[in-house]
Amino acid sequence: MIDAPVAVKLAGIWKRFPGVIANSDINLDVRRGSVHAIVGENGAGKSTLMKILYGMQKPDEGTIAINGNEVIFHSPSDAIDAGIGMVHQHFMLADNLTVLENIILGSEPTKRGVINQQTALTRLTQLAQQYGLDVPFNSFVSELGVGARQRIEILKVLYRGASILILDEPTAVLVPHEVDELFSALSDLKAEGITILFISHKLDEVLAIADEISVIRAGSTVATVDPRTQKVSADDLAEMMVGSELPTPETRGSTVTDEVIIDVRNLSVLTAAGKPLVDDVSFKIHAGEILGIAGVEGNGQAEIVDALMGIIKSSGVLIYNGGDISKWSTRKRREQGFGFIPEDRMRQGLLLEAPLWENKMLGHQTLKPNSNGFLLTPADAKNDTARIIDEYDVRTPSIDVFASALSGGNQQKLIVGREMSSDPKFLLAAHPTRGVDVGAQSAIWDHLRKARESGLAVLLISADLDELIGLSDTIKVLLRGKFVADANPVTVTPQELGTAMTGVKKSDGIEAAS
Amino acid sequence: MNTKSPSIRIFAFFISAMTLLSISRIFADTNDLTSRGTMAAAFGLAVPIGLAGLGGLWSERAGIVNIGLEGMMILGTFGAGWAGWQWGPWAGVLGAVTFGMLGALLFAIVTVSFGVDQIIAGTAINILGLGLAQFLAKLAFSNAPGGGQSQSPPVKGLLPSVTIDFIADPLNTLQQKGWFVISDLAGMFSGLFYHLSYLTILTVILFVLTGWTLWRTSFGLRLRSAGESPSAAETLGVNVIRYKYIAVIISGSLAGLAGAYLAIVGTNVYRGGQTAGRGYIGLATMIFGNWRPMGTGIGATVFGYIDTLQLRDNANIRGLVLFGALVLIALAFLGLRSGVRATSLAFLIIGSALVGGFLASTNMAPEVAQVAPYVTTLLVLATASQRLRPPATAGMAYRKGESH
Amino acid sequence: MSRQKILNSLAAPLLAVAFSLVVVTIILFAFGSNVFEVFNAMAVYGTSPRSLTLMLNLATTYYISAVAVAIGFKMNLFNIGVNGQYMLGGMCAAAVAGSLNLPGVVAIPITIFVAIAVGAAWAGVAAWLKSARGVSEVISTIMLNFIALGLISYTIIRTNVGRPAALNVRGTEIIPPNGRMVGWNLLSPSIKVYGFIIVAILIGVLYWFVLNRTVFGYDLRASGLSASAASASGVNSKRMVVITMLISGGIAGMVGLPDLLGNDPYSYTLNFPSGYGFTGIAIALLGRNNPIGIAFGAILWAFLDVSSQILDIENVPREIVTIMQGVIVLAVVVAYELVRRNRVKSEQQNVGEALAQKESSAS
Amino acid sequence: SSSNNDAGADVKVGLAYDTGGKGDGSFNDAAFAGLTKAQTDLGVEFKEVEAGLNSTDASREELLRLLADTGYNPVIAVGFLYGTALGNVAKEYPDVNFAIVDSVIDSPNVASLVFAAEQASYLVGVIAATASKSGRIGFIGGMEIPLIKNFEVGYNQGAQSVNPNIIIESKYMGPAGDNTAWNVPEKAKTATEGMIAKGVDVAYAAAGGSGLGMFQAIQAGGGPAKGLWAIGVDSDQYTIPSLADVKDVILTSALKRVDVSVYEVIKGVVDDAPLTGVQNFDLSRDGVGYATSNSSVEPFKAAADAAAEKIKSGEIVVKTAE
Ligand SMILES: Nc1ncnc2c1ncn2[C@@H]1O[C@H](COP(=O)(O)OP(=O)(O)OP(=O)(O)O)[C@@H](O)[C@H]1O
Ligand SMILES: Nc1ncnc2c1ncn2[C@@H]1O[C@H](COP(=O)(O)OP(=O)(O)OP(=O)(O)O)[C@@H](O)[C@H]1O
Ligand SMILES: [Mg+2]
Ligand SMILES: [Mg+2]
Repeated sequence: MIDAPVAVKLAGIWKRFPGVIANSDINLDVRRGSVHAIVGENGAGKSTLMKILYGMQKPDEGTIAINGNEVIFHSPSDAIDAGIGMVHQHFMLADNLTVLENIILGSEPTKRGVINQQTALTRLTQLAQQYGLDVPFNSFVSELGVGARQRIEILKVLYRGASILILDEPTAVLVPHEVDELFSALSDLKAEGITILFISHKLDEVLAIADEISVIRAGSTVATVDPRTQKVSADDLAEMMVGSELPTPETRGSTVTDEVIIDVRNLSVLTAAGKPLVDDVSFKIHAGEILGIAGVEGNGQAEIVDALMGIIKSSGVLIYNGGDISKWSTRKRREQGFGFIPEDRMRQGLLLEAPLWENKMLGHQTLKPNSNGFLLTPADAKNDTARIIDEYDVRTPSIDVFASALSGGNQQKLIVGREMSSDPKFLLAAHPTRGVDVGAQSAIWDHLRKARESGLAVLLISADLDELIGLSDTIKVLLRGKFVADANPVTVTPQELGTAMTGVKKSDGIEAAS
Repeated sequence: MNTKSPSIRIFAFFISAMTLLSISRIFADTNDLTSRGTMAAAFGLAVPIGLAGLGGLWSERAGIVNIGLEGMMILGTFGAGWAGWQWGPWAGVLGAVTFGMLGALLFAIVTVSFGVDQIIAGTAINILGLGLAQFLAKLAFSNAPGGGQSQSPPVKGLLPSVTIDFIADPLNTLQQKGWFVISDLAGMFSGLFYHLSYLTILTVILFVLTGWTLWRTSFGLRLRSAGESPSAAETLGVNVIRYKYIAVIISGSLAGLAGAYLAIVGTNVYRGGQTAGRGYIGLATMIFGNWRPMGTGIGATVFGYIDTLQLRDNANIRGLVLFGALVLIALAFLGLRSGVRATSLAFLIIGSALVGGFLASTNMAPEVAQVAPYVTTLLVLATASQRLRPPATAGMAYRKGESH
Repeated sequence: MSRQKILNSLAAPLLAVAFSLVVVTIILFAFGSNVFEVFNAMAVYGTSPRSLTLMLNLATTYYISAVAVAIGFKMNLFNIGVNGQYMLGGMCAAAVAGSLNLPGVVAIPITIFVAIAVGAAWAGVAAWLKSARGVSEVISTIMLNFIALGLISYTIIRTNVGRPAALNVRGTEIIPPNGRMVGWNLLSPSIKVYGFIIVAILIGVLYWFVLNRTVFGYDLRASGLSASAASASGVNSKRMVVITMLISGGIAGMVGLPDLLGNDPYSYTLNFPSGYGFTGIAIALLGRNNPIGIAFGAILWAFLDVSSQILDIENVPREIVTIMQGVIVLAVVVAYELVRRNRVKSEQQNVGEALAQKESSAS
Repeated sequence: SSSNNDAGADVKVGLAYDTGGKGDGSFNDAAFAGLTKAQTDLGVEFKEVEAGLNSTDASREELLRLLADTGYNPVIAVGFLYGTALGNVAKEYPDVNFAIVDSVIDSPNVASLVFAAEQASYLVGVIAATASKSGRIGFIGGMEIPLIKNFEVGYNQGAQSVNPNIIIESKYMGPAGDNTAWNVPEKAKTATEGMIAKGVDVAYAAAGGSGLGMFQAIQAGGGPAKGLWAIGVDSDQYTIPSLADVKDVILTSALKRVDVSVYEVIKGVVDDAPLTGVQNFDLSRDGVGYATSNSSVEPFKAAADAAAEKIKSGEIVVKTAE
């Protein structure tokens, strides 16, 4: 394997953006038929490097050689022609087009300009069977969940007959069982001699699948290791990446009290067509308790959160501090101590084209220090923003820059800081550390733990099962809008939890839902 | 009901509507409601609106909101008047398309290449189109015999129009019998074959061609992908910028063609102010039609139909009121059966009120007729449930290589 | 820093005006006019005291119209219906004002109130259609513009509200002198600056204050920047649509008042100027929905409109000014876009540098 | 220009049209005809201006003021929309002679040129009713403003004087205030087609540029060969170059001799005897009438002329709208 010829050779790649050097003198050899993993903290330059290889960006310096031939890519179509395919970190799909259209776009089988659907369908059905990538070809993408979307992305690449596959964080949104399916497909591909470049922040996955691992730090390659021959652990990798140890989300000791903060009874959310998305769910959270909800994305987590925030219509009773608040508006809920870290910060958490200090007011605009309920108090708000920037280590030159100028991790820190500063009694935290690097991750975990100690009730939703198990006092498993199992975070393993999420079977750490 | 196939349901729906229309015609005593002349004229008034709507559709499908249709249409009327006066009607059509395209090209440069706000750019194009057309008209027509500062001399000759007599005439005879439903159907279909301008035929072809191109060809898929997810398209090697340019330019040529219809078929001169806001109404029919050619065409035809009704005969509007009432009452009964109480009751009340209005009025103020097309549009939109699916990135600027 | 900022925000519009001058020069040159003479005539005529007064008066109207549009734009509502709203509001206000015989301090506020109420009510139809029935306000306001014309025509021709105002002119009862808001001879002895300019300035100040200093304004801007984020922050988006539309319509209702209360014939006639609504859209865009920007936009637009009067006398088609206005709008947005890109770039650069500094100081 | 007579060589005439005026083939073109006649006959110089789109009273006033200011005398405003504006300017320039069409301004230096359009309409109404075989005639109006309503009222009265049972279909192209109503010939065409479908065989339009649509519909319906006739307005539309394509269907036109009035105003200034006060251009002064350039109108002339005599003598009083 190690002796296989080099399929991709990146030599002396430099790429500079205004104010940052994304890649500085990167050298990388990827052997044919191998899985080559690339790891590095957020912003290390991984995606940039892959975009360069895929012709989306031009390197400032350096050369690319494919199968020994030096190439210059002007656009992705050049790269596609050279047999390269890329699955992007963020889905590159058009919601209002069908699955089939999304896949064949740009390489449609045509007869005098007219798309030959049948040809495409035949070929795709065969590909889908071969690699176990099952998707409904005639559905609109908007109707599908993340797992199916990821399969579409891979089919897109395979359909073009790529021999070199770039996968940029393909597992970030997948649950363990889906990850397994993906890996088995990757093994098949590898067996056919296809070369795979694989990026992930989940180091155990990397160790499980990679033939070679390159570590990128601050834009340069710092090491390339062979996990098959060299003994490396996740901790070793993390240390190479950031120069520090891997943080853990472990919480010590229970702070759960008897005081029920939030009591949800028979919560249901229906689609416009009357289909239940959340189906008669009940639970309680006490002061000082973190309740984790595990579940494959799209099983009703987002709807529970939105319903509790009063953003969408729901039925059922919501008791907060002993009073029925089912009729409260979102605003009233926020004023009375609901904190909210949304799953999609771009969509629900930020005003991208507004300065940081105005973003700091968002969700708390009726409260001190942002306003007196009617008039804004910008001076106080600015001071408080400066404090948050400082306390939460948000890296920015000033509080006047637009939120869009911050990196994802720093945006998230701002949101966490903002929500914690309003002294919430009940916090809804959805994927609080998604896409955030290890340093910022541990800081956010620290803040959650501290708040919990001081009596905060937290509803935690996370696809990161380590995080969920580590932080939660109680875990409930959500499937098709219903709680199907309870898990004891002290004993349950991520594998068990992941299995329970797909509704397959029960094991030690898992009990039937109470 | 639900088990029937869609085509049977559409047919049943159509026949029910025709039945109600026929009842209205008889009670309102206005045969013109479904006459061949009405239908032919309705198509005539619908064509410029429909073409503008189709233009909007092309551009929005590629992600560019085109408020500037009105301005491109104005440029089209000038191009038609000027070239038509010099070299005849077909040259006029070409002139209109060219002028519309030039407006669109400018629009594309600022929206696609510079990525400025599309609403602003469209508004600017409307101002610019108006100014340019009037400026050029003053220079070109002021001293021309038969022309004036804001009117061109007549277009040289007429565009031919066709009537397929052996279909149109028997149908028309049938219509004049006044038979229940049958005559109505005959009249409306007869209108399809009567006094059709070549431009009308071209318009129908363009609608069909648009649907076919956008949804059946690879060109169309790529163009739509530029409006649905340009970043995805770009990663698959689609030249998004090029497709956006093409879409906007086609959009402008269709708007120009709409102008040509007004200046060559609707009448035979360019006149300042001739577009009368039809670019905006076209945009409305496109939204009404859910960004699809069929829906846009229906929207434009309904609008043209009602405008024709009121223009041809005030009595028609009484028929229309009765028709609206009957439709609402029918919807109310259907709704009650499937348990949609509140809305059905509202429909029932409004419907009954309309019947009352119909019975009480023998003579309506002309204003009622004049605003009928606009009121009807609002009523249709308010009663129809709106499940619109605009292209996902319509209105957003797209910059190459900046997708995350 | 702040001077730099001012320079930056001025650079774009100035460049745009200059660019449009170049375009117009080329056009004029191509058609054989004496470019210098034309511009000179416009400048001389346009800066005479009379013209300046007319400019202020026209700008007053434009300003109100543009603010009405801008407040909708701030939350991505496209109120194309200002035209219908001001015409209907103006007619009702004129009818009421004409029937009142009260001292000005009472009559004028009543007139203004009626205009606001009617404009808001007419916009309210579109607001209801959008929030309750999901009808795009773009369509509904276009339709409502036409329907408003029908209503006005009906009222003035067929009801007692209308009466012959002069030979061949029909309109509402003439507003008695008490109810007028004529103004002052500030610049020229022969012509008055509309008294309503005070109200326009007030509207601008209020607009700025509400938008930037109140929670409501914050909610509104947030809704415009991101509807989903606003709703997660506790903004009731349907209510926001309704309120904003009502405010926009209320302001729009006043667009006709400067002319109505400040100029002959002190009556809403069937020839009342139409089209201020569409000009308002352009000016709101030109001024980037900013109260000061809109003021500059309105004054520039009005200056061009007024000074273009001389062109007929100079044998140049007056439409050259319309072309110029269109080019200015286009050029301004292009210039702003370039400035914006620059800003984003430098901001990211700053962020990058801040990051790098912290990193190096940390290690 | 070549002038046979240069008595007016030092007279500079300023003429202001309203928005989109010149080239309408009717009213404004009539004013232009008067102007050109004055140019050839009297050798005057002139300047034409036009109100812009969305003009206000203030902007119209400036236009007139500019003319007066730059030495034009007389200054003639074509259209009642200039009423308020001209009233103000005339006060400020007492030494300049002003004239306005279709409006009345009470000022010593203003000639108010008013036309008995209802009388002309009465005459064409007589012709229409006489020419109609079906007993149904039509009227197409631009907007239902008082000025246009007068045409309709006179037309109806004339037609009913011939045939009391006559049915008159009437349609306006838009609500009052909708300025597009003057520019939508295709709508006038549709309306006329509707009338023809109901049996109308003679139609009369007072709809500005939209009137063209009526001519086209009558022509498309078969025209004189099928007994269909159209009646024009203001100018003798049979002779207007831009209408040459459809002239065959124009039986006659109700004339509003704006050309005569404009010429008289200019002549008055040239002769140092400026016209002032209300100048009533009615039948007795030949200020209105009907056109006879299409010889097809011969058979109906007798009836029309008889009616004209009765109007002049006061035996018939033609009503107006208000
Ligand atoms: N188009 C761009 N313009 C400006 N800067 C950019 C651009 N793309 C990337 N960067 C910068 O380059 C650096 C490397 O980014 P890149 O996306 O490659 O990181 P990454 O290693 O993929 O991080 P992550 O793990 O978060 O995906 C980032 O810090 C970012 O600041
Ligand atoms: N396509 C792009 N165009 C412009 N700027 C970009 C682009 N991608 C990233 N940036 C800029 O690069 C910077 C970092 O972006 P990114 O989200 O990749 O950060 P990161 O380094 O991964 O940070 P974190 O570790 O906090 O997640 C930001 O300033 C962002 O605005
Ligand atoms: Mg990142
Ligand atoms: Mg990345």
